[in-house]
Amino acid sequence: MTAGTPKLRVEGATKAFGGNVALAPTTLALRPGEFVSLVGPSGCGKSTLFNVVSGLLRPDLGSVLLDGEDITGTSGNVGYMLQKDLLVPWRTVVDNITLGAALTRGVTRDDRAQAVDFAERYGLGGFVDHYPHALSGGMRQRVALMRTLATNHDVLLLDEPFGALDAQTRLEMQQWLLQVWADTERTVLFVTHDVDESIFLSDRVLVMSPRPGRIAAELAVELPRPRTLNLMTTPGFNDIKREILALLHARDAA
Amino acid sequence: MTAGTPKLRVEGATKAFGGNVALAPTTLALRPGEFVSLVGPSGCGKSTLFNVVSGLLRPDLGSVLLDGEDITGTSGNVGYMLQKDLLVPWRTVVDNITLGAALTRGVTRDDRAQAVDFAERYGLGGFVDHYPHALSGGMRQRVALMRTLATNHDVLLLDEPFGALDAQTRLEMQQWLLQVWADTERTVLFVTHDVDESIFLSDRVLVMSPRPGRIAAELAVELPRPRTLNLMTTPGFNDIKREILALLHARDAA
Amino acid sequence: MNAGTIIRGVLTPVISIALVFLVWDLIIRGFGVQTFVAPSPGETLDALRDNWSTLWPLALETIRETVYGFIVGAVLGFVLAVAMAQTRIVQGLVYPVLIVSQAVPIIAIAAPLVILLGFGIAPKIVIVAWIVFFPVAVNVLDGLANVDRELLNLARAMGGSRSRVFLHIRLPATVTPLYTGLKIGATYAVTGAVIGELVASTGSSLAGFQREANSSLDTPAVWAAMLLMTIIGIGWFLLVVGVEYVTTPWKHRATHRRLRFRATNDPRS
Amino acid sequence: MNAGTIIRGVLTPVISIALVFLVWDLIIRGFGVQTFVAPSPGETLDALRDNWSTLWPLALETIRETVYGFIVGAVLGFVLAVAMAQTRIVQGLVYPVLIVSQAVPIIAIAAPLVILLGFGIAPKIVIVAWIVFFPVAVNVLDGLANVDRELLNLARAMGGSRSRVFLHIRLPATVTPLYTGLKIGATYAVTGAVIGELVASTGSSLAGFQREANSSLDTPAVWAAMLLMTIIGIGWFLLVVGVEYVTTPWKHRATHRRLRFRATNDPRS
Amino acid sequence: GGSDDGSSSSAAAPTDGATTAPAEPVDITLSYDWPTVDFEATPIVVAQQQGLFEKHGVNVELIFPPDAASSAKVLATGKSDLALLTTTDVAFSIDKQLPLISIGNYTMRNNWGLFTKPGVPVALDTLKGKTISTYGDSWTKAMLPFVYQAAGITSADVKEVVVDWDLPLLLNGKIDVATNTTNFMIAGVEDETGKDPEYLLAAENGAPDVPVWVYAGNTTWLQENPDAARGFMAAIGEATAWACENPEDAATMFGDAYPDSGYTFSYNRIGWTDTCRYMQDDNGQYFTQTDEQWTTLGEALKGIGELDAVAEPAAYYSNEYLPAG
Ligand SMILES: Nc1ncnc2c1ncn2[C@@H]1O[C@H](COP(=O)(O)OP(=O)(O)OP(=O)(O)O)[C@@H](O)[C@H]1O
Ligand SMILES: Nc1ncnc2c1ncn2[C@@H]1O[C@H](COP(=O)(O)OP(=O)(O)OP(=O)(O)O)[C@@H](O)[C@H]1O
Ligand SMILES: [Mg+2]
Ligand SMILES: [Mg+2]
Repeated sequence: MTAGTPKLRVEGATKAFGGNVALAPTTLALRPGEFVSLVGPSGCGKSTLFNVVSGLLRPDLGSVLLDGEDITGTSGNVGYMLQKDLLVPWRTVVDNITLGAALTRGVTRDDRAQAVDFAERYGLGGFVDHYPHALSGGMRQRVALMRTLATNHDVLLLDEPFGALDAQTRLEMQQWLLQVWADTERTVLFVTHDVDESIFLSDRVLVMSPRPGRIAAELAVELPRPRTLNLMTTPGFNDIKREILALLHARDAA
Repeated sequence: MTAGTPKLRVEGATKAFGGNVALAPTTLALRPGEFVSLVGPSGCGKSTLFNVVSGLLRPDLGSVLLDGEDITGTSGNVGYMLQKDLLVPWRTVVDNITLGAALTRGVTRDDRAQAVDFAERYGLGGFVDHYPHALSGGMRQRVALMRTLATNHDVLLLDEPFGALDAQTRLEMQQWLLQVWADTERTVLFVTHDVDESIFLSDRVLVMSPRPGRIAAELAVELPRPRTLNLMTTPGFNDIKREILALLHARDAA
Repeated sequence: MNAGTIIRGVLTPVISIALVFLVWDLIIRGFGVQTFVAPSPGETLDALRDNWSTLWPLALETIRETVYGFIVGAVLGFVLAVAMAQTRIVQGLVYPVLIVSQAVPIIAIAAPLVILLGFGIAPKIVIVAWIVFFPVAVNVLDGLANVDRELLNLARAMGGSRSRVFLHIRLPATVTPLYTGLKIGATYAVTGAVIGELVASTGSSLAGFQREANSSLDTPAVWAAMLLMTIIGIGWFLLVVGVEYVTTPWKHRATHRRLRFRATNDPRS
Repeated sequence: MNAGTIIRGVLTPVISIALVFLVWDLIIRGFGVQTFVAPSPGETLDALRDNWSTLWPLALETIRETVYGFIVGAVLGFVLAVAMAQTRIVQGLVYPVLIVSQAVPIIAIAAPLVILLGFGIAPKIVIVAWIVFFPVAVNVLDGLANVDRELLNLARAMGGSRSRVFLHIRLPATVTPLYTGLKIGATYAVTGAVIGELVASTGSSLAGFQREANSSLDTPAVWAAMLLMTIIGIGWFLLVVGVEYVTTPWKHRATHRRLRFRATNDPRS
Repeated sequence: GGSDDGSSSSAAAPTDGATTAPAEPVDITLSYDWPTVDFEATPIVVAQQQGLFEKHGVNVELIFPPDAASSAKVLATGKSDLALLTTTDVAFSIDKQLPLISIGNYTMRNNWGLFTKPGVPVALDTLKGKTISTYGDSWTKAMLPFVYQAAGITSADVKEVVVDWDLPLLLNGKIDVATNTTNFMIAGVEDETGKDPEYLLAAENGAPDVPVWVYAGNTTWLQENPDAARGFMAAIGEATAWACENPEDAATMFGDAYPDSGYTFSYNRIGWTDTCRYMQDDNGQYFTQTDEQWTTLGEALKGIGELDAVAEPAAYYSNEYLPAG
């Protein structure tokens, strides 16, 4: 792997269900450690793209490359997280975090130690032996993200991870995610419907067009890091937001 | 009733659950035809206030006045709508819209005609005989709002009505609500966690403080109507948003 | 209903039942089981045909017992569930009794019932009702408990009286669990009627026919009666399934046909 | 467990059962029912005490039959559900057979079973299993069908093999419905064993004792046996409830005790 | 012989013992000793068909109890006026103070015994190690010990199984020996196989020769309707005598009355014919009961612990209602 190889590369990936094209040929590349958001109308194929990258779906055409290696149609190569936390109710926090290990090779003492370490570090220290039902929505999403981190994949696919949280918790989680991301140096592809969120988190925002989905525009977010909530009402932020909203709501704009 | 009488007046309403004060003494007044939003952190007592106004809860202290008349603790005086659409699965769209009549006095031919009329007028003309399961989330929320309108109360309490919708649908619904509101000249009290939404819709935004909840600040939104999405990225809008965010996140602001 | 649904809904069960008969036949032939021990499907069907004129009136009587008992049980279960749903205390007190009632071996209470209630249809109705009321009560109670709290609050906020909220919200919400309970009850109802017939029949009955056939070692006739009982049970089950389908259009149809109303009120017409 | 839970969980059922006995007593006294028709609770309990040394060994035998049949039925139902969950076709073919199996009046198949299997424990096991497997199969199948699709996708995306996903996701998801099925099965299991005993048993049995007592017109002893059968059924039900409570801590506890692990790994220690 | 007590009828209206037909026949409900009908009902059927009941001023309806042990309860609760019962039923009923009393023997002798398949001999010295079926009833429980004693064995030397219906199990080889009465077992085996079973009559192998079945009445009803009871017995007496002289015709008559009974003509004929062998005592007498038969039975039941005390013979029976002559 040379220095210039993208961490993740999707090369002309296409997917149709029946005669219904969910994803038109799509190409994108993420640099190592980059944080990229995808926004686009409902049903434009964002989750389909994620399913292709994660190996759950095999694309009709095109390929997925991780560190330059073809991983098309194989699963277990990237971390994946969804809007629903999908915690397993009968496993404690630490057992949920180590679920990836249980599903692939069996949980070791080290996996447990790492899971406890994650929990301690990111605000769940007192809850490692709790069952999910005893946690709040925000805490559950934290556990879900730690589970994704614990698989130790360099690339994380986060599909509207905060979509179900209330606005306040959501803002807290965004800041927390940035902290985790900075610590662990992962490469993140992030889907959201919240334009503020996409700008606040990302290095780049990709805007997808309605069906059949493809990447219609790409906006670099050259705002300083670390970012705080104040950023959201700065003119620079606002300019990007206006641009994205215009792209998304071309038809609605008066 | 004199011209100056507020449509709705809450006078020092207070509510505690056990020793837990959910709502500190709260006073507010809505002019006829006014659109007022309430924002505030989770658990600050917004829904409790709504329950007091709708008569579901009797306040420990204070009173609720509608057109100057005391309605404290009596239900059936205002329209009420929640984040969950709460449509009744075994009733068709038109039967859901007339649910209020069924629950109070029996559905008449006129109620049906009015319900069909609402549905036709607000984009559900082809769906009057559909069951809720055959509708999309946005359509279901429209039906829920029409059900609220069909009770023919002057005051509508809307508790995060669009909280469960995706961002695109949400923007559409906001514009649709403004249209319905303009048509029907109701007085609206609206709860949301989305600051953009509160500004976009309202004549005034009330910001509540964390527990025990009370109204900490009031901001007039003197932006022109009718409003379009473009408004959201104007400096005037942004100024109000900054102010509200500052009030909400005093502790987070860096 | 499209072709796929028809295949899944009708053809598969038919094939499935055919397979049961095939396996039954193979067992009888394969192990060389004598007819008086257990007859083959063919012998059983022959016996069913030969005894049809005797069996059919008896089957009608069994159906009558099943229907009455089923109705009594369903109503009782429903009323009990509604009563239990009113207060936690009543529920706490009645629920254990429900469970105990089902743990009582029903064959053991049948004889005392006959002595108390006589030889008519009464003890059979009690036994069938005893079996049917339980799944109905448990399921309806579940349904009532799971009505969305927020929906109930909304209905009250709309000014709905207790009785109207019950009528328009809580009651319709019990329909689905009610049918679940009725389907379970239907499957077991005939067994109840048969137990009742076994212990209390002045005249002849399906169970009596079976016992007599058994005494005279006419095993094919015994099995023919058993087959007929099973068919009645399945028929009853299917009837409930059919009634459910027709009375709950919102589960499988997008729209409700309201032709009369549309014709006079549709502004587009 | 706080005081309120204890009252609701233990005291209410006890009061409730006491009320049953009271009502029973009132009926017997109120209507002047003679002892030989139906005894009062007091007479029944006296008979239970007087015959205890005879009844207890018989009860143990009934419990043995119930336990074996229960285990066979539960395993069979579980395996069947897992098999059915694999493909729509298998499910479509097997499901109707399940329903038919329950519509067969069980008392009608008991006699042929004895001829086929003899007087030992085998026919009782078959009958108990026949009753128990159905709720287990139906509930577990339901549980398997309702595992969150997205969770299964996620598990696959994590690189989980089919067998590991089954072991860690699908299998644990059946625990709750499995217990629901087992509780229903437990309530009816004793009835199954008693039916088996009635048709034939080696030497004495609880059902045999009951028949003998009946033939010597000792009605209190008949009811004592019936009470004992019911108690066994309820005991079995409560045992399942208890096992469920202990084995599913995530339903009622906030945390899992993992003392060994915490002691060695807690960075704060 | 018989009871000369007579006190039980002293309160009733005096009669001269001969029954005369009143204008209105008295309705009588008779509870059978078994949940379903069989050839033991032949005398009742014959009396009904030949108008003998009407002739003696009664009208009889036959009903069937929920189980074999409940006929006595049906009688005692007044749901029937008369009943066909086993003598053990009567013994236990008196012990439990049920208001009923035996008014006439159905059979006069004990036809209970041990049965094996055709061609498989049964003898006292071959019982050891055999599987023996019983119905779990008190009669069998009372009689078996006598047979075991005669054979010099105990119940531990055989394998007793309790069954619901012995014939298929016997013919199928699942049991070696069935316990039953001759009329039912011979009829069943002969009807099914065309051959006679081998059997060993208990009364000839250590067991007391006491009647198995009796007619019994509810005491209250008897006190109020002594003439009807006598009328009933008189009609039954004539019907029994005729039916035992014409077993073929009687069996045909039974088959006509209960066409759906499930039994063949030959089964009914064989069974009834065998029943007749036990219906008269050595003097050719029907019905008449003795103190001795009840004392013997009571002692036998006491011997196996089924009864705590044997009552006075008069508590069990009365010959008061027997037809004159
Ligand atoms: N398994 C499937 N079978 C058939 N059609 C599918 C399937 N998965 C997705 N689709 C269709 O493909 C299109 C894209 O769906 P996708 O879930 O990728 O959209 P999305 O951008 O994630 O939408 P949202 O923002 O609502 O999550 C939609 O029209 C959807 O109905
Ligand atoms: N019925 C109740 N019993 C006890 N406590 C209650 C009840 N209803 C609300 N509370 C408490 O009162 C406080 C205010 O709740 P409320 O639902 O009004 O908040 P909210 O502002 O609507 O929050 P959210 O934004 O999450 O909807 C919370 O602490 C809540 O736990
Ligand atoms: Mg998606
Ligand atoms: Mg709220």
